[in-house]
Amino acid sequence: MPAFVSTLLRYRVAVILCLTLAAATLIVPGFASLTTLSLGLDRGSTIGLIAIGLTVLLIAGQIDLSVGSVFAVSGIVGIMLQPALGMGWAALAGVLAGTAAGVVNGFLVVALRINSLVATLATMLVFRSVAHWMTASQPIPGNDIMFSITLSEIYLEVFTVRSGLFLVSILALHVWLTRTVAGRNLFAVGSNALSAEASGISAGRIMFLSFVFASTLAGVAGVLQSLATNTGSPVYGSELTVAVIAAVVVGGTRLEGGRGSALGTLGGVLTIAALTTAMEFQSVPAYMQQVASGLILILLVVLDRTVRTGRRKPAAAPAHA
Amino acid sequence: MTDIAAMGQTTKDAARFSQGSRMVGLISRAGLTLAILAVILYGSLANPVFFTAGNFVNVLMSMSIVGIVVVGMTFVLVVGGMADLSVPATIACGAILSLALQPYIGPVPAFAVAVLLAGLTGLVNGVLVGYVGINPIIATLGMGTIVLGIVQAAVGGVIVYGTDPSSADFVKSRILGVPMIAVIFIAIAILGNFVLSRTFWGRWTIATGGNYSAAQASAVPVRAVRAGAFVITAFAAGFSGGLLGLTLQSARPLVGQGYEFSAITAVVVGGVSIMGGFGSIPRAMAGLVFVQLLTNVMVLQGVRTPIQGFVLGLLIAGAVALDIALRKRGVA
Amino acid sequence: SAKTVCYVTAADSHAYATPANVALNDRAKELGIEILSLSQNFDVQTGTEQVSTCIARKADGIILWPLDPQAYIPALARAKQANIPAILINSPMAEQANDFIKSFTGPDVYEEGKLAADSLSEAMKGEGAVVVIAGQAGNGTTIGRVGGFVDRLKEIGSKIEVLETVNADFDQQKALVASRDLITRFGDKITGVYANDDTMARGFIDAWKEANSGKPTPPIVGINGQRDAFDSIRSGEMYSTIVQSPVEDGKLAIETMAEILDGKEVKARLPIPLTVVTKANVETVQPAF
Amino acid sequence: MPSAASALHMRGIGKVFPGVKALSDVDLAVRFGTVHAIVGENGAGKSTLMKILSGAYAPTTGTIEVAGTEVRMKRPADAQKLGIRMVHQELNLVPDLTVAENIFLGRMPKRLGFFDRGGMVRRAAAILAELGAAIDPQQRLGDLSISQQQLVEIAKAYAAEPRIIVLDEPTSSLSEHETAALFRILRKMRDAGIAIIYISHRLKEVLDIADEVTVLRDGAMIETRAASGITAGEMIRLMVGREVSNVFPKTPSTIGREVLRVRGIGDGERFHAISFDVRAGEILGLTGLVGAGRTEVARAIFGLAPLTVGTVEIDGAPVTIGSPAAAARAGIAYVPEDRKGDGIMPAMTVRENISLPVLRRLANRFGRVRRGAERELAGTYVRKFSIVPPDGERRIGLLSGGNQQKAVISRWLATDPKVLILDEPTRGVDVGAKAEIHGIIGQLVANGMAVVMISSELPEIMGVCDRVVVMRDGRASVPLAREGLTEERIMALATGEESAEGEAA
Ligand SMILES: Nc1ncnc2c1ncn2[C@@H]1O[C@H](COP(=O)(O)OP(=O)(O)OP(=O)(O)O)[C@@H](O)[C@H]1O
Ligand SMILES: Nc1ncnc2c1ncn2[C@@H]1O[C@H](COP(=O)(O)OP(=O)(O)OP(=O)(O)O)[C@@H](O)[C@H]1O
Ligand SMILES: [Mg+2]
Ligand SMILES: [Mg+2]
Repeated sequence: MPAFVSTLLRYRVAVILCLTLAAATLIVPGFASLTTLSLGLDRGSTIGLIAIGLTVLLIAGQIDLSVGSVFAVSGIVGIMLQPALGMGWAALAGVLAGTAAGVVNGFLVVALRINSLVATLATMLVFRSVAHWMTASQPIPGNDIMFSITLSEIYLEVFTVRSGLFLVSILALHVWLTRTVAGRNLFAVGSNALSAEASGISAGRIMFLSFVFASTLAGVAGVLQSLATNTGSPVYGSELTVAVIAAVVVGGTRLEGGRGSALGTLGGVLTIAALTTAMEFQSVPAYMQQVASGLILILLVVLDRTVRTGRRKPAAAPAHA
Repeated sequence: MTDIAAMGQTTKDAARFSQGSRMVGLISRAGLTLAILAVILYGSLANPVFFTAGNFVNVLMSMSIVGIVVVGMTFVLVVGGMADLSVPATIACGAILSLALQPYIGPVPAFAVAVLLAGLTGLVNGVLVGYVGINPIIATLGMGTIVLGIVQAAVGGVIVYGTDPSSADFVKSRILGVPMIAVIFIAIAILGNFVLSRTFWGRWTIATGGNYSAAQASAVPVRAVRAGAFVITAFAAGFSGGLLGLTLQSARPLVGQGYEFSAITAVVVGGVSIMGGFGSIPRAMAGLVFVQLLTNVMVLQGVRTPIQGFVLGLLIAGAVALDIALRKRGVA
Repeated sequence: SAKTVCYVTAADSHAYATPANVALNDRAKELGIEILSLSQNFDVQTGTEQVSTCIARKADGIILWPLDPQAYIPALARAKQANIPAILINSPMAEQANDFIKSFTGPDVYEEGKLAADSLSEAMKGEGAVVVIAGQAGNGTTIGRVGGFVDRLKEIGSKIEVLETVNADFDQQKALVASRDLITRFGDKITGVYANDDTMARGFIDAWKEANSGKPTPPIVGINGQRDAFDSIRSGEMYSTIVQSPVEDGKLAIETMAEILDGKEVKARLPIPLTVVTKANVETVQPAF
Repeated sequence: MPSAASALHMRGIGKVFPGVKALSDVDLAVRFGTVHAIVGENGAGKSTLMKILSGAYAPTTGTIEVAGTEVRMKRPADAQKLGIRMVHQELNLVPDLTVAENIFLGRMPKRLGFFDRGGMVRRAAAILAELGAAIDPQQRLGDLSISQQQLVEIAKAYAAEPRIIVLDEPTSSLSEHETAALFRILRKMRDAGIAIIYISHRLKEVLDIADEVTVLRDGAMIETRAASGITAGEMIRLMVGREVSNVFPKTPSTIGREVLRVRGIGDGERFHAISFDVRAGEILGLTGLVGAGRTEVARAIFGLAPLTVGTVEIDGAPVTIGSPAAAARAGIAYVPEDRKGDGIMPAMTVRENISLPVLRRLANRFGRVRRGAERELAGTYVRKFSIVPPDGERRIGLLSGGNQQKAVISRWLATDPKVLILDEPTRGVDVGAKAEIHGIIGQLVANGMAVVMISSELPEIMGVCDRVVVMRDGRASVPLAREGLTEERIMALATGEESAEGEAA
C-alpha cells in the first residue's frame, strides 16, 4: 500500500468528514455558513454527549443499549421534580438518576458477569418501562419555557450551551484517554481484561465506572434535552442508541474493545450531523438518509479493517529497536 | 507401540477425575423446564382460561412468527455472531415482497422471491461478517438500515395489501386443529435442530463459535460457516416475514420492528451463550416458550403493556445471571 | 421570489402521512410555494431539532406535525421570536402552544375518540363491555383518541364498561396477538371493540375469526377510514370507522399557510371534516386511503 | 548465597476444580537469594500452585506465609503488593498497548495522574536491552511474535523489582541464545537476594540454574532436594514414578519417494525463497532462532496465511492452497504451536475435537454425522495414544496440555495425511508425554508418512530428525543431513555466522 493511501486511511474519519462537508457545500445552496455550523453542532451535541460515554465504554470492551432509555428517564426525573426541588436541583437529580442506572448496568455486568449486550438489552426494557410507569405514558410539561429558550441561545455566533459542553467534554476526554494512567488502564482492560487484572489493575472497577460514566452522560444529555423542550417524555431517546453507536464506530472506536479515540468520535459525530443537516437541507426523504448513513457506517468499518490488516507488517523488522 | 501404551496407563491416576457436580448440571438443564412448569401452574391457578386448549393454541400461534426467527438467531449466537440486528429489515422484505409481487407472478413465486431477496441480505451480512471480518452488530445494523431504507423507497411508504385470498386461507388453515402457521414453525424448528445438532454443518457452527482460530486450523471453513449463520437467519426472517404478510394480508416497512430483540431474548433466556460455542435449538425453544407463556399470563392478568417490558427485562437478566452462576459451578 | 415553507412531517413512509405529504406538496406547487420537507421519522427529538433547522434556514413559514403535545413549544417560541409564522398539522398540542402558532389544521383526534364513543354506544345500545386496542403508549394520537373516547362515555353517563385497554402500537400483528389474549380472557364478555385505528381493528377481526369461526363479530369501531375497513363494514365484520382524509389534511395545512403568507388572518382552529362511516353510508363516502 | 531467610512458605495447599483435584496437601518452602525449581508432568499442578501464589486462585485448603508472616491474597494486586511477580505460562499481555505500556502496566510512572511517556519508553528500552531482546518499546504488542511477547512478559516482571519472582515455563518459546541471556539476569537477581521460582520441563536448564528442586506428581508434593544432589534421571523417575530410558528415541524407518516439495515460497514480508522437500518416512526438522519465520512458513503451506510467490507440490503435482480445508484435501496436516489459541475447542469433547476435520467423511448424504462411526474413530485414538482420562466424552479443556496435544495430533491422523507438519509439538509438554509424542511420530514415519517438525529445542531436533533446515530472518538454509550435524553448526547457521542459503537441489 503506498504511504499516501495508508495516511489517508489512517485519517479516514477526517477525510470522510471533509468530503462530506465539501460535497455539501457544493451541492447544497447556503450550506457553508456559521448558522449551519452552529446548527450542526447543536444537533450533534445530544448524540455527542452520549457518544462520549459510549466511547469510554466501547474502549473498555463493553456496550450499553440502554442509553436511550436512560436518556428518557433522566429527562423525566429532571422535569418531574421541578415543582418540588426547583430547576437546578431537579436537573441534578435527573443526572443522578442516570448515574443510578449506570450502577445497575455495572452491577449486572461486573458482579453478575452478564454479557453487556444482554444485560443492557434487559435494562433497556426495564428503564423504558420505568419511564412509562413514572409518567403514566403521558409526556409531562416543565415549569419554565423561558429557560428552554435561553438554553438554545447562540453564543459567539456558533455555540449553544449544549454544543459548548460537548466540545469541551470531548477535548477533556481526549486528554484523559491519551495522557493519563487511568486512560491507558482503560485501554488495557478493554484489550485484555485478564492481563490487566493480573497486572494489578482492577478491571472490574474500571468497567463498572465506565458503565456509570456512560449512563451519567446519557443522563446529562437527557436532562438537557428535556430542559430544552420543557418536556419529559417516556418515548424520548428510543431512536437514539443506534445513532450514537454508529457515530462512535464511524469514529474508529471498535466494538471489541481496546481501541478508540475521542477525536475519532468527534469526527464521527460531526460527520453524521453534517450528513443529516445537508440531506435535510435538500429534503432528502428519511429512508434515503438511512441508506446513506448505513452505507457510510459500513464503508468506514470496512476501511478500518483494511487499515488493521495492513498494519501487521512493520513488526517483521525488529532490527531498528 | 505396546511400550507407549503402557507408559500412558501408568502416567495418571484416572480416579483424580470425576464428572463435576451432577446436581448443578441437572438444575441447569432442567431449570427452564421447571420455570415453564411454574408459569403454567401459576397461570392455571390465577386464571381459569389459561389452561385451555384455545389459549395454548393462541400462544402457539403467537410464537410461530418470532419462533422461526429464533431458529435462525440461534445459529448466529452459537457461531459467535452475537446478534443479527437486520431482522426487522429482512422480515419487512419478506412481508412486503410476498404481497406486492402477488399480482404479477402469483403467490408462490412471490413468496419464493421475497424469501430469496431476504436471503440475499443475509448473504451480504455474511460476507461482511465472515469474510471481511466486521463486527456483526455493526454490519447487521448498517445493512438493516440500508435494506429497510431501500424497501421503504420501493413501496413509497404505503401499506401493501394482499390480492390473493387463497394464500391467506392456506396460512390460516388448520391441520388436526393445529394452525398451519404453527405446523410450519414446528417443522422449521425440527429442521433447524437437525442441522445444528446432528449434521457436520452444525458441528462446524459450534466449533467456530467455540474457538475460531482452532476451528480454522482444523480445516473448518470458518468464514463460510460464520457467513452461513447470517444467511440462515435472513432466510428464516424472510420466511417468517412472508408468512406474516400472508396472515395479515397487509404489510408496511416497519412490520418487523422489535422482532430482533424478541428473538434474541428467547435465545438468551434459553441459556444459549452470546459468546458462542454453546447452545441448541431445544434450549432456544424452551426460552421462547417460557417468555411467551409468561407474556400470555401477564396479559390475561391485565398487566399494562409498558410494564410487561419491565418483567421481561428482569427476566432476561435473571435467567442469564442464574445460568452464569450455575455454570461457574462447573457444568458443561 | 417564491416563498419557502418548512414542513416538518411525522414520517415520509407511512400509510397516512405519505398521502398527506404528497397532497401538501402538490398543492404547494400549485400555489407557487417551495416546500422544504423534513421527516421526523416518528422521533420527537429529531422533530424539535428540525424546527431549529427551519428557523436557521430562515423559512417563511413552518408547518409542524407534532408528535408530542409539549416538546416543540420552546422551538416554536423561537420561531415566533424570529417572526416565522407556524401552524400545526394533523395533531394538536397543549394550550401553551397556542401563543406561538397561528393555527391548527387537521382532524381532532380527541373529537375522533368522542365520535367513536358515540358510534359504539349506538351499536351497543348503551350497554355492555368493550376492549380498547390503543396505539403506542405515550403517543399524542393515542392519548387523544383514548381520552376522547373515555371522556365521552363518562359525559353521556354510559353504562358501557371498559374491560381492558391494551397498547398494540398501531401494528396489525401486535393487535392480532393482543386480541387473541383478550378473546381468551374475556370471551363472550366482549360486546364491543374500539380500536385506535383500522389496522388494529383488522387484527381483532382476524383473532375473532380464529377463535370463533362462523360467529359474528361484536360491533367494532375503528378510525382512519381505510379501504379495507370499508370492505369490513360492508361485510358486517366492522360496525363503523371514522374517515379522516390525509389528502384533505395536507391540502388544508398548506392552504392555510398560503393565506398567512398573504397576510390574511386565519382561524386558530381549522378542522378537516370527520365522517363516521357505517353500513348506511359506506357506498357514498370515499375511503381515506 | 547472601541470604537464607524464608521468602515463602506454602503449607498444606489443596485446590479442587469441578471434576479435578488439582492439588492436595502441597508444602513449598523457598528462601531469598535462591532459585527454586518446580518440576512435574503436565497436569501435575505446577501452574495451579503458582496461580494460588499470585492471587489468581484461592486455595481450597492451606496457608501461605510470605517473609515470615501469614498472608491472604484475594486478587493478583494483593500478591503484587507483597512483591510477588509472575511470568505466566499463558501470555498475559495487552495486545493493543505498546511494549513499554505493557511492561509498566499497573504501575506506570505518573505525575498528577498524567504519565511520563518518554521516561517510560527509555526505561523499557533499557530493560529490554538488558534482557538482550531487540524489541522496539513503542511497538504495538499485538504485532510481536509469541517469543518476543514472552520476552516482554519477562521484562515486565523484572521491571517491577519483585522480591519473589515466579517464572512458569519462561523458556518454552525462547531460543537458546535468549535463554542464556535470561539466565544471566536470573543469576543477577538471585545474587541480589530475590527469591526465584522456576518452572520448566527442560531438566537440563533446571540443573543449570536451580539451587533446589521440588517435584510434583498428580497434585501432590513428592520431594524437595538440593539441585546438586539430583540428576536428570532421578528427577524424571520422581516425576513419573518410574524410569524413562531414552528421552529422544529415533525409530528407524525407510525413506521413500518425495512427498512434499516446496519451491521458492515467500509471503513478501516475513519469509522469502524457502525451498525444501520431504520424503515418505522422513522427519525434516525446521529450526532457528525465535522469530525466524518457521511458523509463518508452516501456516502458509497449510493455507492459514497467504503466499505471494513459489510453488508447493504434493506427490509431484502442484497444489493450490487457499485454505486449511484445501490443504487437508491435498493431504497436508498441521498441528499448530499455540495449543490453547489454535489447537483445541475447549468446550467440546475430546471426540468432537478429534473428528472435526473428517466430519464430512463421517456424515451421510443428508449431512448427518454418524455417531457410532465418530465414537469409534475417537475411541481408537484415545486408546492408541493413551489419552488420559480415557474418555472421549470429556471436555477437552479439562485435560492437561500433553493430553490435549495428543488429541490434536489424533485429529490430523484421522484425515490420513501424506504430510504432517508439527509446530513445536512438545512445547510445554512433560517428559513422559514428550516421549509418547516422539513415539507416535516415530510410528507415523515408520508407516511411510512425511513429517516436518518445527522445534526450538536443538537436542530434540538432533535426536529425532533425519534432515534439518535452519531458518534465519525469513530465509532457509539447504536441508542438512543429520550425519555430521552438530548443535554448534546449527547455531552458527541460525545466528548468521555461517551461511548456507540457496535452492536445495
Ligand atoms: N481452571 C481449571 N478448571 C478445571 N481444571 C483445571 C483448571 N486449571 C487446571 N486444572 C486441572 O488441574 C490439573 C493441574 O493443572 P496445572 O495447569 O496446574 O498443571 P501443570 O503442572 O502446570 O501442567 P503443565 O506442565 O501442562 O503446565 C490438571 O489436571 C488441569 O486439567
Ligand atoms: N501476527 C503477527 N503480526 C506481525 N508480525 C508477526 C506476526 N506473527 C509473526 N510475526 C513476525 O514474523 C516473523 C516470523 O515469526 P514466526 O512466528 O513465524 O517465527 P518462528 O520462527 O516460528 O518463531 P516462534 O514460533 O518461535 O515465535 C517474526 O519476525 C515475527 O515478529
Ligand atoms: Mg502449567
Ligand atoms: Mg513458531
